[in-house]
Amino acid sequence: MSMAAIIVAVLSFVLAALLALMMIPVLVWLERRGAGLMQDRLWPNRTNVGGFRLGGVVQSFADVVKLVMKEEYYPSHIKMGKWLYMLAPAITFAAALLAFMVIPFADNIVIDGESLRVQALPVEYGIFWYMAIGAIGVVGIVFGGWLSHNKYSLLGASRAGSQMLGYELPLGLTVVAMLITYNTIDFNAMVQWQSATVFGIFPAWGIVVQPLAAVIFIIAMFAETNRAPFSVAEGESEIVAGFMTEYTAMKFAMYFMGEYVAMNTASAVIITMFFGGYQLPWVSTGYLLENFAIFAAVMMPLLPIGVFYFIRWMRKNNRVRASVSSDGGRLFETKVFTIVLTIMTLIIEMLLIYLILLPSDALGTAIAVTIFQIAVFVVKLMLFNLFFILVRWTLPRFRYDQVQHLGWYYLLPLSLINIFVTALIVVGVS
Amino acid sequence: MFEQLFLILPMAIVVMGAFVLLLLSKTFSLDKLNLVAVFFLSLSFIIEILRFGTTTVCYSFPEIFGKMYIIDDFSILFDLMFTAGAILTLLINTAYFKSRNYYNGEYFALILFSVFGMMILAHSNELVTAFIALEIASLSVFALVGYHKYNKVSSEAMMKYMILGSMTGAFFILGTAFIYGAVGSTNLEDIAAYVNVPAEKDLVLVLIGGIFIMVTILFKMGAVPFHSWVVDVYQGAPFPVTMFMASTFKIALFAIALRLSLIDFASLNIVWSEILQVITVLTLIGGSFLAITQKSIKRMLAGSSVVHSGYMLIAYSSIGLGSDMAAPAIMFYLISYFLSAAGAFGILSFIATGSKKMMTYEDFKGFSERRPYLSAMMAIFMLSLSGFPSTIGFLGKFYIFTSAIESGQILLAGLGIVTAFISVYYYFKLIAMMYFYPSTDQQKKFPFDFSGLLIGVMAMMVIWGGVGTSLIPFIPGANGLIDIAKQAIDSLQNVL
Amino acid sequence: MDPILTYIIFLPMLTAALLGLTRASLPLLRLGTVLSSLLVFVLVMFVSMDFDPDGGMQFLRIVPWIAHYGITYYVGVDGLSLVLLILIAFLMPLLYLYMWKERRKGYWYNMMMLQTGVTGAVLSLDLILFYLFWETMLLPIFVMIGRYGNGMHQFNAMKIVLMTVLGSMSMLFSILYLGYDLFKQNGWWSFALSDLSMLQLNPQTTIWLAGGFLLAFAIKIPLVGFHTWMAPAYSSAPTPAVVILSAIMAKLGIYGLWRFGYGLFEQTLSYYAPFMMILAIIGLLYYAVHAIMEQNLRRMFAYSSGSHLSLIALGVFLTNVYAWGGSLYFIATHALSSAGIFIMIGLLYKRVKSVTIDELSGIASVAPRFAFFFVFFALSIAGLPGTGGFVAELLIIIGAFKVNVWIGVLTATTMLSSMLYIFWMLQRTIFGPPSMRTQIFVDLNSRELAMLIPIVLLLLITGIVPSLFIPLFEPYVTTALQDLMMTIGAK
Amino acid sequence: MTPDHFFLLAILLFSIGLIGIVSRRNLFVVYMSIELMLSSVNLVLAIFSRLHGDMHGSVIALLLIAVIAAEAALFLAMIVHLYRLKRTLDSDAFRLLAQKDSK
Amino acid sequence: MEKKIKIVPRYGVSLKDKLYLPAIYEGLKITFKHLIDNVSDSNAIDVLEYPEEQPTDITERYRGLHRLTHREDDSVACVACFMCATACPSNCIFIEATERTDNVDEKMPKRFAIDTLECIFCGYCVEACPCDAIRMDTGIFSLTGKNREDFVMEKEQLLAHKGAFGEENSIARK
Amino acid sequence: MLENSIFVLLALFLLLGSAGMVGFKQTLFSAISFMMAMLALAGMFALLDNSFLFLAQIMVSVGAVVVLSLLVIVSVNVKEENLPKEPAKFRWMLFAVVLVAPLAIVIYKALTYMPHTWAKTGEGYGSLKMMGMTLFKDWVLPFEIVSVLLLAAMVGAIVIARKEPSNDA
Repeated sequence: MSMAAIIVAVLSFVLAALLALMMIPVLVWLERRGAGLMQDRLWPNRTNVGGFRLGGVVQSFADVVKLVMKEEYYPSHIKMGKWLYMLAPAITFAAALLAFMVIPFADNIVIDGESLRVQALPVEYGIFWYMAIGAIGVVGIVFGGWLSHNKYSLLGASRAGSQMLGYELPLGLTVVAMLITYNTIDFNAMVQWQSATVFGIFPAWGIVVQPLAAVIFIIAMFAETNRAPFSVAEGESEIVAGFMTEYTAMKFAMYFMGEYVAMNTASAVIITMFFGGYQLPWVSTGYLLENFAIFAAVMMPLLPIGVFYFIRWMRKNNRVRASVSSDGGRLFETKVFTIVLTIMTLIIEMLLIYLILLPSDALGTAIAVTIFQIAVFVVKLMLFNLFFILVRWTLPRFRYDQVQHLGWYYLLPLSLINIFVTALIVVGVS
Repeated sequence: MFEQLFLILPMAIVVMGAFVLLLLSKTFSLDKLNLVAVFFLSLSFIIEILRFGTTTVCYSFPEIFGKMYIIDDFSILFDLMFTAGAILTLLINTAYFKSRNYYNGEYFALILFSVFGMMILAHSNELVTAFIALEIASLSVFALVGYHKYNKVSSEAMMKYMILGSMTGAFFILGTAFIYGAVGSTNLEDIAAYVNVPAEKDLVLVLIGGIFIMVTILFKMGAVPFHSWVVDVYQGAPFPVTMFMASTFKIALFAIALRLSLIDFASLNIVWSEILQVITVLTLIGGSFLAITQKSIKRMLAGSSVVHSGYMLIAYSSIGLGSDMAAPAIMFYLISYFLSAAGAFGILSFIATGSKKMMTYEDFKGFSERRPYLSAMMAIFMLSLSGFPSTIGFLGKFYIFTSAIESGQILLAGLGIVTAFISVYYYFKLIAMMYFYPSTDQQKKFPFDFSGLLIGVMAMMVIWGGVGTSLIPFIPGANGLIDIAKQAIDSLQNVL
Repeated sequence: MDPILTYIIFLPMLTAALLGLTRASLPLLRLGTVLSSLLVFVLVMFVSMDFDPDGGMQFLRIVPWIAHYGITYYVGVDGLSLVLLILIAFLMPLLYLYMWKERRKGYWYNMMMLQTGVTGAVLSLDLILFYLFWETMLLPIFVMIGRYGNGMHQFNAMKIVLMTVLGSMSMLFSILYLGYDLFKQNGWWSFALSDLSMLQLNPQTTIWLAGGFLLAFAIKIPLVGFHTWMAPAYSSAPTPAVVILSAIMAKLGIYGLWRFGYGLFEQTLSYYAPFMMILAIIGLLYYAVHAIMEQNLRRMFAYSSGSHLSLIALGVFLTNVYAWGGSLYFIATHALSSAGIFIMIGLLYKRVKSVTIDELSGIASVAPRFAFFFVFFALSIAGLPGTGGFVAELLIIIGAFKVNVWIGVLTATTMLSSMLYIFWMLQRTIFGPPSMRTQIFVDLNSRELAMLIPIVLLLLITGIVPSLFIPLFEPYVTTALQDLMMTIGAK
Repeated sequence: MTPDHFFLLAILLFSIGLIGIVSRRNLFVVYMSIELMLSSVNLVLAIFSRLHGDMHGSVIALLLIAVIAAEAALFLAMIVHLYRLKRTLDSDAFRLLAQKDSK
Repeated sequence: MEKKIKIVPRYGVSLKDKLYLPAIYEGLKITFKHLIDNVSDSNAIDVLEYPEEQPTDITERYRGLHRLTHREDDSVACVACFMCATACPSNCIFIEATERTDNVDEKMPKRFAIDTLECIFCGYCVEACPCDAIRMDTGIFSLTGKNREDFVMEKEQLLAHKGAFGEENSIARK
Repeated sequence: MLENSIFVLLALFLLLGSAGMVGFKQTLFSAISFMMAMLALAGMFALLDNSFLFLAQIMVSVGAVVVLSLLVIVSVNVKEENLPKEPAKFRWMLFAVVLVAPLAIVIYKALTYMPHTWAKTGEGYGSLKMMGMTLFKDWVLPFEIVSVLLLAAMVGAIVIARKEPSNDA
């Protein structure tokens, strides 16, 4: 292993860990803020550190602090298996986290002729890994629910388990169809496959090539992650909080975070399989590498314009109403951000100039392309997470029997038909 | 391509039938489903019967399947028995299905699945395929045994059978793993080639693997150290399922056992025959004891089925000791047992249709006055099972004992004769019950029934197979059957 | 390749099958049965006309059956079997006549099956075929006793079947071993008697094999020690079955001893002969004592026939021309007279519903014709001079004296003891004042007369002019004996 | 880490499965013991596959995993059914058949 | 006479309805529109900056904190009949009765306490009261305290509360 | 060296898991022990360079079988008092050990006759590609009939577990 390989591996691992873990507060914030905005109301927006509210993200960190500091409390009726009771949330969390580790954040980076995977776990069987490890998550839920010795928890656990089993099948079958299409199980190869175009016009993303599979897959993913409208396992309106009823403090937080990590992972898998992963449409890695100067040139004007508009938006919105006497340091925050953003833009502009001057096969270009792709990936990831949240605050929760009905009666046959049609087409084309 | 397809057509038809039945199970009535199942089975049956004797040994789709799927007269004969057994089970029990409310469409699909598994088992020339085929058949039969779900006895029988059956299944695959470890292949021909060039050190693993496989087979056929489930399961299962098990599943195990001993482990037989002899002795004695102590006919037949396994094991252990006729004797005995046991169980379930009785010996008192034809048939089947001359059962036993004497196992043959003598007691007891006592129920009129006719045909076949043909020329009788059996065995031995 | 024997064997069974499957009405059934038996009788007459006493086996028919094992359908007739064949064919119509009023159809079917069984056993020359018929004739007896018998008939039926099957299973084992030995020596399979009799066997093995056969025959005869089924079976069986049992089936044991015992194991039987003779003599005395003490007429005559059959068995083992001739002759005459007496007991039972000696008395005064026939048959059993039994017994006794004086003396006691119990019985039942039961005794009607008179006539003829019959089987006896002496001498 | 170690492990697993079946009455444990036995065969197959250096053993193991799944389905269905029937997981609670011919 | 028939349109019959996806899309569109609108101008969201701004729209029917009414002589109107405690679904009313010696009535509560942490503000007690002794028209919607005991309203506190909506007099209606 | 320690660790987990599976009274603890054993077994496959088997083991044995078992445990929700009373459990186990030990020793002895060195594996041993090649070149028939097996098992399971009104008890 060369030095570069080790560095890339370590960096990818760090990136993955960051993306998985640091995304949690962001997602919590996004959920709260998104929910507020979608429902015409505000969001937790008063917590600040020296006037910096970061639009409310600080609240999430405050929550973390609160949850960590809270008293560890065991319900006294839990007689046996306390260790397992404690371990259960960790299983869920760890499974979700591990499943995230095979997502490629960028195309293989070529350093000194060595092609290196930008993946936390540089393995080729990505989707299988996800399905294998992701399925373990529910084990933690079932353990927790059963050991809580609480009817609500038990119901929640059994719901989670059966829902997961019911949707694992259409999920797997859709994956089979996608495997037939992509002819690989490697996530990275899948993304590369998607860099082509269909009929020369549309990007050959999974959702374009296999719309039905995409729909089924996304629905099944919603169910797998226990997100609304499939959040029957928590089902606040019927069974208090499902399997989490008896959990408090950090143990609860583990479940909570596990869910967000799972959602994040699901988004990552979905965009990798169906939305071109780290790629922009019509732009393959090779093309990007060769013509990075053009991209940099295009970005050079776009970036300041974007920042300008962002600052304007911030100035407009980051203030309190007339009725409130103190503004809590918002004006100061806006000012600081304006300066920081301007300086950052200037730095990036300079970097872009430097990149334009570099030859296309230089190491710097490769790194820049990788960073660019990572950025694209993160943006897509955020967008899809937003989609998750959007759906949650749009659709009402299904009834439990409806969930099962949908899974077994519609998605399963549909995915089977999809495999059949896919196979026919693939055979016909080849 | 199409020739190759034609080779696997019977199996394909059966499994296709299962799919069709599954699809139709909600829309069709039981009668129609039954007919559909019988239709598919008969189609397969007809194709096989046309093919018997005309095909040379060959492999289906050799470029795809390798040498896993072998087609020879041996397997075709077994296919014929399985399909015939299933057809008979379904046709005879038509009324039974309607009289019980726990039957539904999946039942027929499971029967067809099971038949499919057995057919593959007979055709498989490879141990893993055999294992999976065995599992298909077993799992379907497990579910069938527990089909009367809200009957605790049925469920309990299923539980026992499933636990013990799955456990021994693990032994089969462990044995297969060992053989794979030693030989590097699980194809029977490769194994045979390996075994026939002995290198003492390596054969140990093959031997132990083979013993494990044998344990499974012996268990499933109910030989004595592994017999504990037989009586209970046979009693617990619904009548048609008992009939199905007795008339097909038991036979299926001899298919693989014969193929193994004749192709695969032929040169190791000499090692095993002593173990087999001990097991045979135990089986004969234990089975007789089981059968003689029962009061219920179903349990008695179950116990006696152990004894019949014992008879076949006599011949089976003779194979290794150089008896040429042992294998055909087993084949013939299988046919004879198939006819007689299927008939006997068929009559039981036919009677059970109208009543919910336990079917003890006492229940048969005066049966001959109520149902003269049925009791006559029952008597014929009992005679055949006890090996009374002029029935097919006698010839079966004749071949078995002769092969045992031929291979020098005089004492074993003697023991077989002693157990045959004991079996006369419990079989004739039923005849005595039917004929010697006045009927306790009042006379009932029974309408003409297709199932009854079918049982009658089987009874005729039992007689016909036993008497043979010396009086009526041009009809192949006992000779024909033993020739068929020989032909099948020859085709098996021609592989090497 | 004359199929006439085949017809004789299978005609009754086919009739039974045909009538049974068509559910024939009772008159039709009766008619068919009688016709078939008469037809069989006519066929048998043809056979005996064409029979050449010096010709050995005749009317052979060999059809391959189970080719691989050389099992054939192989039937033929010689002097020995002809006697039994004629007996069967003669007795069966009479029995049907006896059953004329019988309304239970099963009776008729079983009797026809039985006829096929016994005829086949007598005629078959292939051991497997013989075994087939040997077992087949058991089944109707089983059903007859179990279904139509009285007393503990179910139990007794089971008992006779189990004991007989025990014998036949041992015989089967011997047969199989013989067949295999033939195969080992010659390389081809056969179960024909003629092939098997040429076998060279290891003497030690032969003893076992012969034991297998002997067990079967000893149970069938029955020799003492193997007799526990006899008295119960006789007492609970219906009359036709009893007649068949004593008149034919017991004789088949003797026949088997002759045909297969001496046919296959000449030398070995001489090893067994002392034991068997001792058994037979014990039987003679033991049965006679039992007969004297017995109150039940059926059981009494059961023991009496046991006694006589022991005598015949003794005759067979004595192996000289007198004893053999006497035995063979006694088979015929005893069959006739025991058939007669059991028919009489059946008639008696029909009339008074009792066969206990104490309850009967003075039949002679009420029903003279009945009394006459009863006395006649009883005396013929006892060996009254002028009936065939006397001649036969005399021959056997002479044969016994030729072997050993003491055996002769013991043998001669049968005549005395039989006279003793017969006369005592007659005195108590036939003569004296009529008892309660016998007062309304109905005398024989014409149908019954018609069935009894032929037996009486035949008995008289055999007794008065034995020379009429002896030529039929005498050549067989002499040649068989010569063979025997030669083989024993050769070794 | 020689093959022998692996073999020892596999045999131990198989034996533990067997012991579980023999000694326990809890249907669930019995079921899992059977699964364990089959899985240990899987290990044996994988070892042999590695020893031979071909993939056949692995493929057999893969097929066996499918068989395990099939058996699991049937077993679990049976356990649910039996529990519904008897409200217990005790295999000894089912002894109707042991009473010989009660009727 | 013309029959009044209201024809209710049936949904979920057409293929479009059965597919659900178009409907989901519509829903998402609405939500998304709100999101975008609010992001672009979050000040346009019509909200109350609560601690600073107080609600102005509390009406008479609003069930706020409880109070006990007085008689003309300022003594407690309650007769300790236990009707309210009986009617209370969450068992939050605790009454200890005592004899009334001033000849106004027979009984009066010695202790009358409401645990507001238990209370679900359903108003059943008000409905149940036969002598208008308990009302929920104080308009107090926000209760704060530092420990649990602070939330148990004793008789004195309850008597001290004033009605917020016109009925300033706390005299019980007869 | 690393491999050795991993092996020891996994073996420990495997044995502890399976022993716990047999030993625990509570069904759920048995199940989690079983899961641990299965995961460790998957690790063993990985140690044997069999990455695909590793994943398949996790996916099927853990992801499907164990989860299904857990689900069943949770949904039947066995009460403490409905668990079988097994006072002599460990005595039985001792008995079973005595019973099984000779068998195990014999098998082990037989297995030690095998070659003691690992074969050189070619490129891509244990990978999906090679697995697929072998599966579809040499093992098509078992692969095909395994699908029938699964279907039959499914039908059987549905038939057994389905609740139906029945008065024929």
